Amino acid sequence: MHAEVELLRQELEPLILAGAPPRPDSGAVVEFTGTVRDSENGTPISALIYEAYEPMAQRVALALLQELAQAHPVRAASMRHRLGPVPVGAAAIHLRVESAHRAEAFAFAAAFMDRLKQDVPIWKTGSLP
Amino acid sequence: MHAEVELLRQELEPLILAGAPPRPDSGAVVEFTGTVRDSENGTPISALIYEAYEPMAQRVALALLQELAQAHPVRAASMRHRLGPVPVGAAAIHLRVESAHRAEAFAFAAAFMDRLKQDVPIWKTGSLP
Amino acid sequence: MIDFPCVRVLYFATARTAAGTGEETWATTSPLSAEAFWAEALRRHPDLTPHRPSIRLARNEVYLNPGELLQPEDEVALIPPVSGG
Amino acid sequence: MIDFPCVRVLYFATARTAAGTGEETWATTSPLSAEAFWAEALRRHPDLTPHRPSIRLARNEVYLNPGELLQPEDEVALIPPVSGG
Repeated sequence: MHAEVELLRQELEPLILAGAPPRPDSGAVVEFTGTVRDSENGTPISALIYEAYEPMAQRVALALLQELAQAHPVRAASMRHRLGPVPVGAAAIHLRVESAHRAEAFAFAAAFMDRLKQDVPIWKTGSLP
Repeated sequence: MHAEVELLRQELEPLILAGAPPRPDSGAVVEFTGTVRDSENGTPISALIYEAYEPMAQRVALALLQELAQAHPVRAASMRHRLGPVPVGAAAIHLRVESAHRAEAFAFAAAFMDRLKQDVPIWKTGSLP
Repeated sequence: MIDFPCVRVLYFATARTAAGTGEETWATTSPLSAEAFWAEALRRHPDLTPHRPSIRLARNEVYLNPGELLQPEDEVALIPPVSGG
Repeated sequence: MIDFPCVRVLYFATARTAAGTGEETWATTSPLSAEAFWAEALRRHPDLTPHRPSIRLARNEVYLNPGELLQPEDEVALIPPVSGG
């Protein structure tokens, strides 16, 4: 399993790059993009601010990708998370999972997002009006 | 719910277009891309050939998007399927689902792919060596 | 030339291969049950016989409901198991 | 100047706000239990008290196991509930 984690302080690469051609033995690519909504708890915002304990976030996210590949065999999985201010409509996170068949990729992607939100030390620490 | 279905005899648009900015009240985008693998039943191939009963495939796929939005409320869902020969590594299908939160988008996308493979009159009718 | 009402019959995928054609028109003046439709289809194309259990019929782009009749001027399609995506 | 071994303590998110700092070093020559660690953290930063039940400790970038000791020269982080993605 090929696994990659990147934490970036800039716009996440356009999906055309994230969506690089899959391996020839992969038939399914599931991508999840989490974008910043225009309100937080009912208040309009222009951006969310994300912070991370970067080396631990890298380590935990990578371990999680490897762990989930035991239960849901996939060929490759990569996660990018943006840090600092992320404007409304922009991607805060992008996950891409490749597998031979679609069921594993869907199950892996949904499980990864659940676990990310429990274990990976990344926080929304504020917003801009 | 905004729903779109397209059947095309050309390369599916790069994901950067498919991945157009989501609506500002959508926080989750799930995309599924089904690509042609390099073998079919153990035999190496260079392309798969897809055929459709086009007006019915359009109609059934659109009705399916609308039906699934009852069970899994999402803001927008679009499906593109390529017809004719589709080379190895290229996308045969691309599905994009936007919702406020991720659970609905994941559930919608997985359910749509299951139902597509039961009900939408599109067939793999052969392959190229 | 007399202008008969016709059922337009479409064959897809393995049904097209077995029938040796993608499209036919059958002149008819009365409604057809699914059973009567199949009797005529198998008379014309005996090679369809082994496919019949897996083929669904569609009438005017909608899967046929049990008991529903095919009307003259309908478009009827033979839908083998689909395999898109 | 004497070179003491130090625990490096990192405060994140709400823990940083409550502590009023992101990082400290505590000189210590002996291992610390999680309880001893918390006693010292709350002595230095009483505003952390309401957050304690929801904060997990990490030792050298790995969540601390129950009963595990913090060693001099470890990096210890206070991890409030995460909210990435």
